[in-house]
Amino acid sequence: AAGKTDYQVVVLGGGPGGYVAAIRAAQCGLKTALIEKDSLGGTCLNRGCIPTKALLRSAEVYETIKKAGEFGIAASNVTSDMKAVFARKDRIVKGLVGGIKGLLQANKVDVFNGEGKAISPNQLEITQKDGVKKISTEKLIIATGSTPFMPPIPGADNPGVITSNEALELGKVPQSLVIIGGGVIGLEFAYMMQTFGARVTIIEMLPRILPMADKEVVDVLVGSLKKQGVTIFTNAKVNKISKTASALAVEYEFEGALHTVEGENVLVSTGRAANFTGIEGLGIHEKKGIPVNEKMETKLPGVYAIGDIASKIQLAHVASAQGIVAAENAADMNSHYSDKIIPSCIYTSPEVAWVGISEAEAKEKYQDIKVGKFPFKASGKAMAYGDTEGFVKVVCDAKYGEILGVHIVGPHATDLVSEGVLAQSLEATLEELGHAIHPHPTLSEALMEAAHVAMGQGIHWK
Amino acid sequence: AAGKTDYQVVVLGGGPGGYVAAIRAAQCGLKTALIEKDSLGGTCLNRGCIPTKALLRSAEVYETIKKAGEFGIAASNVTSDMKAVFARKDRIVKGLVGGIKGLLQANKVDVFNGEGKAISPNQLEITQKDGVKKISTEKLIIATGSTPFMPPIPGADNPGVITSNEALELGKVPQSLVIIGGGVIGLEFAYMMQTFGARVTIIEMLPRILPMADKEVVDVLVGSLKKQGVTIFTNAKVNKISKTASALAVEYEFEGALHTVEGENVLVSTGRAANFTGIEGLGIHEKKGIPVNEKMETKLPGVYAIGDIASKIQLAHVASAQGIVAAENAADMNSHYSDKIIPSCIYTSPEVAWVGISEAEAKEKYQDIKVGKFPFKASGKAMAYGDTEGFVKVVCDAKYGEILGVHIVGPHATDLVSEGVLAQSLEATLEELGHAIHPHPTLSEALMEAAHVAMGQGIHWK
Amino acid sequence: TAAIGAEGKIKASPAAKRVAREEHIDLRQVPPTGPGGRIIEKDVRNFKASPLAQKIAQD
Ligand SMILES: Cc1cc2nc3c(=O)[nH]c(=O)nc-3n(C[C@H](O)[C@H](O)[C@H](O)COP(=O)(O)OP(=O)(O)OC[C@H]3O[C@@H](n4cnc5c(N)ncnc54)[C@H](O)[C@@H]3O)c2cc1C
Ligand SMILES: Cc1cc2nc3c(=O)[nH]c(=O)nc-3n(C[C@H](O)[C@H](O)[C@H](O)COP(=O)(O)OP(=O)(O)OC[C@H]3O[C@@H](n4cnc5c(N)ncnc54)[C@H](O)[C@@H]3O)c2cc1C
Repeated sequence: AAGKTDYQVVVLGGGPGGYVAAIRAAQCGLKTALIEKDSLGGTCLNRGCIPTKALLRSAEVYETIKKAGEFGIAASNVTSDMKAVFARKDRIVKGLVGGIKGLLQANKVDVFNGEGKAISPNQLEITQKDGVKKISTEKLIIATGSTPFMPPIPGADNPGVITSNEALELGKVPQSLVIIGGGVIGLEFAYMMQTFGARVTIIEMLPRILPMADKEVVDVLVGSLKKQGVTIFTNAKVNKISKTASALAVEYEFEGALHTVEGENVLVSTGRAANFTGIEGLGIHEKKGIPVNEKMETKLPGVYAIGDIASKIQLAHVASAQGIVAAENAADMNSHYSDKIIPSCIYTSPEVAWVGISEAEAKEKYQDIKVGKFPFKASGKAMAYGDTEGFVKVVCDAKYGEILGVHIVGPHATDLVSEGVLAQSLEATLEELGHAIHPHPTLSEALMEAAHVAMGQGIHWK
Repeated sequence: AAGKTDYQVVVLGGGPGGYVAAIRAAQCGLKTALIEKDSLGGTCLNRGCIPTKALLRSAEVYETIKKAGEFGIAASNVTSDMKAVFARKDRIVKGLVGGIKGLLQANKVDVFNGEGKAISPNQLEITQKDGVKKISTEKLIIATGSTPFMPPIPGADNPGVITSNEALELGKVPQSLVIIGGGVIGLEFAYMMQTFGARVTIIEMLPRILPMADKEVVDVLVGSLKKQGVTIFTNAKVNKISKTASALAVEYEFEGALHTVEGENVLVSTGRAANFTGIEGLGIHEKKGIPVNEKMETKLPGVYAIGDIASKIQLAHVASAQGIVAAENAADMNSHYSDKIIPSCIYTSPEVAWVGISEAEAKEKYQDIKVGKFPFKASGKAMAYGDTEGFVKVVCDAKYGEILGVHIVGPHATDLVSEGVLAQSLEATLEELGHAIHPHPTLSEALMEAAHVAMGQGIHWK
Repeated sequence: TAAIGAEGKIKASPAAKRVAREEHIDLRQVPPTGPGGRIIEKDVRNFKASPLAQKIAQD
């Protein structure tokens, strides 16, 4: 029942927050439009989740072939054709972008190709190739996402200093790469580029890599990256980047002294900044993002904000989940978002994934905890698979057996963690996780075995 | 508190049923002995789950390399060294057998190497290298497992006609292989041998392959095996096997006519027979196995039977789960086993895994069902991974949204199914599965998306 | 409405039990909405805010 306005909902920004919100809004029966200035799918599909995972899979295939001898398979002249590797990535992205276009059409969402600007909560201006268009709406969902944050490092404007955006378009592997910022994005590029032959150095300002993750898990990942040849400095501060004859020199402070490391490229991955273009006029944003309540509504009634622009946790699945909540609330359905049970994944080798709180945090918050750890080296499937690094760790409170965190490093970690997500969502006990009959031989048995260990009843490990 | 008898529990048979039962019994504080005549780990570890998965992984690596070009990786002279492939399998088995020995020691289980015979429920005779030993026990857990069942086919005694036992020791790939029986074991060998270059024919008596599995899932697997080159006949009955000049000829009836197919080897995989050696005297077995109640107790109080000898479902995880239940009951803990939520896996490519009942069975049992199917071709992770065949299907009852079955065919299916196991164990609803925030981009999202589809709210698929 | 299981035990998730203890709520009063009819954390929190709970607290 529109009538007074052109649309019942307009979604600004077509990333995994925006396009999902638009589809769900349309499914709820609302007349919906989506405005996207660039390519549908946003950062995630075009410059984030998907292209990185496509490249990482090529790296994994390359790695598998290089160790094929272990499996009794011989191959010679193994080489990576980086043009083909990047072209494959482009094909996958293109296919998925086309898919999203089809989904929006099938759900009868009007898509505007152009830059949107909110004049008021109900009025938008769209700058398109052929001029400016105005549309009106009852409700507005803001999903303008984020862009790479470039810290004010002197010399960061040198050619060859890149962000993830450019790294995904390199089309080749640099001989050497200095990565400033050892977050998830930095680590994934480090693993991939090192595997393809670059000499990679990571410089991280914080005292440790991934402070929000469980320390033991990070230790395994860091140890493995180092074994692969990646150099990692933590507690190191970059002062400047300068051009040398053939490369870039990054100067940094480490343990009280100045050092320099050279790289053909320098990748700056120090976080992402919310993108306020088009919504400044509404006066609802703060420095870091747009504050929202658990209905994803901003301080303006009927105006919602979702995804990287609204969330402390900048992840695609968070953006999509928030998009669904905002769309349902726009349709007066009273939906809520909670960030209590949000999984995080790192698609390196070994993979890392977790949900809930770390062992250290659990110790702090709960008087008494139980921890069960099951190493993949004790897993028959991991042995058959040929990848026994890492473990599954289950953290729970000792009194009620409430599962507080599931932390995984090792093969298929990013797929295995979903069982932990479901366990925590359903408020399962340790016993319930341990008694669910997991198929043998699988990697997922490790979750069950870790639960057994936490109960003091470890079968294949103590 | 033993005293009158040598042991509180004796476990007969050291497979995944028996050794797990022994460990759990010891953990419950019981003085425990385990009798194994052959190698610890039983069928599963020595001639079943693990060796097959080790060989299958080599096949997967070989397949990956052969299609490496798709990923931008070039390699030449790709060959499989079957000696090395089988040697790797042997190494893995040996490592795991050693591990089990260590676990039994660590749990203070006395292990007797020899053939056990139950003289009475409390008396056992063990024939060891150095003579016969007698031990007495309060309680007995029978876990003597099963051996390949050889149907009375004329000519089945020809050299070259083998069971899975011999197939795992072949050390080479035959040029051609005829597989009689298209069950899980037959299918896994078919995929593996075909990948390594054998010409494989499957002859199955039943009208369809895997009648207990969801039909759509089987269709994908069968289609894929055929595309790989495997020939499959269903509704076909083998009459005899005879020797030709250079091979074996299998004569079978198909669509009213007699046909012959030749194979260098013939693999008979037509099921497994319970192994009663050592327990005939107790008078508790029937033709197909030993009947037990939900405490895994036989009709003789204090005598339990677990695993392949007691179960209609012959799977290692069932044997282990039953072993834990029997051990706990031997320790007077009142434990129960239910076979309602037992996952099944097939480690072919594509992998197949399911838990619960099929769509057809659900339609029959429940008036009104909802089904949600999400194909991997719509999954960003599956595209990046380069394997988009298959789907996840969630079957639930329409009234309460109770999840009745989760059926998966495609990449990592055998790991993904565990989330379905947990969902059904916790009696999760469709909504709960759909609302759990799955990480992006992962294969496990497909479960969530299938739940969305079943709710009529598919985001990335309708 | 109480979620009493087969053995007379209250069916409640660990998180529900924790919150009930922290908030001094009697789980027997809480209507369950969780899987298989068990009490989950949200039920306890909703119950705490409900008029019935406040009345019980006053008694
Ligand atoms: C290298 C990299 C790897 C990543 N990997 C992962 C991962 O594996 N898993 C994960 O969960 N997350 C990952 N992320 C994060 C993920 O991409 C983001 O969290 C997610 O894309 C946020 O979604 P969004 O919809 O909020 O914003 P975005 O995806 O940033 O989309 C915003 C869209 O809005 C458009 N837009 C902005 N302003 C306007 C305007 N005024 N008019 C019209 N259109 C506008 C933009 O063009 C863009 O398309 C990764 C990010 C990067 C950079
Ligand atoms: C090729 C193949 C592949 C398989 N793959 C899988 C799979 O992937 N997943 C899965 O879940 N299942 C699989 N199975 C089935 C699985 O192996 C069995 O279900 C499982 O091993 C049964 O365990 P069990 O302990 O009951 O018996 P068994 O594993 O058969 O062990 C019985 C043990 O008892 C010993 N024994 C018997 N009698 C005596 C006696 N009188 N004295 C002393 N010792 C005795 C035997 O030597 C043997 O070691 C597979 C089977 C085969 C053949």
